[in-house]
Amino acid sequence: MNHNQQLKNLIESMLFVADGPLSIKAIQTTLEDDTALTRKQLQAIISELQLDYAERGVNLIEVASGFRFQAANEHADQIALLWKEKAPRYTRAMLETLSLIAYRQPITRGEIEDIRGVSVSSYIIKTLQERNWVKVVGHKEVPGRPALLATTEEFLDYFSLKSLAELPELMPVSEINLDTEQVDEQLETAEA
Amino acid sequence: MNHNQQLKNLIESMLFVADGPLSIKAIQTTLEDDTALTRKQLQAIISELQLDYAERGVNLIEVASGFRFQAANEHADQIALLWKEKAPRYTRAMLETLSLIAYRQPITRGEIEDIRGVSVSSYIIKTLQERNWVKVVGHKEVPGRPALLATTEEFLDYFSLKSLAELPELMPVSEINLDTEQVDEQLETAEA
Amino acid sequence: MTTTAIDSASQNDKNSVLDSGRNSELGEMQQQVLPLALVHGEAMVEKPLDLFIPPDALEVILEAFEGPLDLLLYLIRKQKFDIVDLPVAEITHQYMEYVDVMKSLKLELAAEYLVMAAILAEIKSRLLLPKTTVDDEEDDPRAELIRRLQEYEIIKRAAEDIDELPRLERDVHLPNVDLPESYKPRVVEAQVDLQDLVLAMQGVLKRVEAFQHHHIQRENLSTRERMSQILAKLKPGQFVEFSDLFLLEEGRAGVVVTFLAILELIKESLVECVQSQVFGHIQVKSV
Repeated sequence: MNHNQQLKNLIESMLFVADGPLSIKAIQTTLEDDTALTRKQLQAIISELQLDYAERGVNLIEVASGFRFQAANEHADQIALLWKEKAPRYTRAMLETLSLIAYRQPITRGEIEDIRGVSVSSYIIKTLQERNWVKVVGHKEVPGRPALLATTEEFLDYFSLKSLAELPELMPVSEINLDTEQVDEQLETAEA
Repeated sequence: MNHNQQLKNLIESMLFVADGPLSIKAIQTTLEDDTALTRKQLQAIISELQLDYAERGVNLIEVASGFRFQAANEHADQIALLWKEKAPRYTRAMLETLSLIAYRQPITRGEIEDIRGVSVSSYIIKTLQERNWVKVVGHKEVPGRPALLATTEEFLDYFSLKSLAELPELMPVSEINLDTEQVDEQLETAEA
Repeated sequence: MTTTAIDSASQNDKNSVLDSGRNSELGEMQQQVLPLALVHGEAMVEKPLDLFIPPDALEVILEAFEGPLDLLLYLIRKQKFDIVDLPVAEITHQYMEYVDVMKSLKLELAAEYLVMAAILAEIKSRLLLPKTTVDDEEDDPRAELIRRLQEYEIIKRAAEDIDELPRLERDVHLPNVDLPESYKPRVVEAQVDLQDLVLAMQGVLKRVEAFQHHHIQRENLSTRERMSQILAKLKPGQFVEFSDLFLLEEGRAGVVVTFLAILELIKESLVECVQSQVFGHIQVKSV
């Protein structure tokens, strides 16, 4: 390895290891004891490195305060998989809303609110729609033409159901021998 | 860019961006939704990357818990200049305790004390555990059921080792000679 | 114990100090040390006498030992003794001198140093006893001590070797590559069991039943009845004043029933309420 190659490697190391972007000036200062590198020479080395990495998984890019390596843009999504952020567990309100949509579809938000006795937040409907479990299948011909909500194929897939008919049968209310406390408990643990 | 090249770039990005070494398994798990990559294919891509970086400013090396990029050895001194902060130094007590755990694991604190001839402070054990270098792997079936200590993968990673087998060999008893040169040296390093 | 004290006793001083320590004149030195020990700072390093050990310097030296085994190894080395043929009498003598100095300096003398002194004394006394059995190695009272010294020496070297290994932070530097700005963490959706869903639905049904039960008993019938009455009052497409629907002579209970009935009608989309301006009259019409 010749001297130039060594110098280039060193600068490459520095750029990789630095805490933040490195300016030409910062590199020059760090190296000045060992090499008398002009700004121009340094610039040339950096251009060379940029070219080396143009087609690789990391690129050498210039930002306001200098140069730094960063992961190539096109992989950002997949790399992000390494940082899976766990969504919070579904709340009782979310589960009840989803179950009403599943068992009583098509159903309007107002109807869900009537049955549950409390208002249903837009966030809940939005979350269920974003997960592709719930979709709008039409509008009820009443004032305001509220959206009629129904479950999707993805919903069935997630729960390994071939059709809605495979949803577990609900016990007649009179036969629900779980006392309410138990149900609440179970729901709470589900929410925890 | 063909598919293989893209995949290689992606894995390269992942290795660069990850918080710690990535095992083949971890890469496979992260990518499994998108690609059906066999262990062998992945190994081949990593070997290719190792070759690509063999002569560069950073190298792809294997440690206990997987693969990681690190600045090429020959630049370590100059790179250290980028940091004003000094790396932590470890006392002899700490290093001797760590060595005993590394070479004689699993070992109890009492056994360490017997060999060193002095008591081991709780602080040392706590520090080693907090650094994730040492963990309790069980309890010895003797009165008091003392904890059995062993080293972790992080310990090996920290010292760039793939396995315990790569630890420096212990001096054979027959070679314990008593040249005087070492004596003053010992005091100097201990005091420094 | 301050760093200034370490600095004041230069490296060379320490070495010469050790050499003088080896000359086994510690007893004499102590006598010289004592008056000086009252004075702190420069006085102690100002004019070292031939065999004088500045107390602080000695303290540093003694603290450099990791324990009695380490100190013994040091003494053995310094005297070029053969570890497998340990001259116990001599080594004990030197060891005790160091321990005495530690005591005189009021160092927190670890119990381990005294235990070792006792072990050495015991070995010495056993060696002095007339031999009653064949002199094989197993029977050598030094054997156990030598084994311990060797074991400690091995681990001491191992610790030095580990310290030399290239390590993160000091010798190995990791790249610090960021993701592009556009990166958004991928969220792993919450897991839901079918069981959760069924349970939620049962919960809703049970609550609804309890709720209805309650209402049927108290007012549902009267509300239903009033709903029909209101609907009858309304002609399709024609607005009626909201307030006209109430009959004040019915009192508070009647007003509440009418109000609930209107709400129920609105909820079931059977009537519509319109207020053309803020604070204006509310008009009701059937849908």
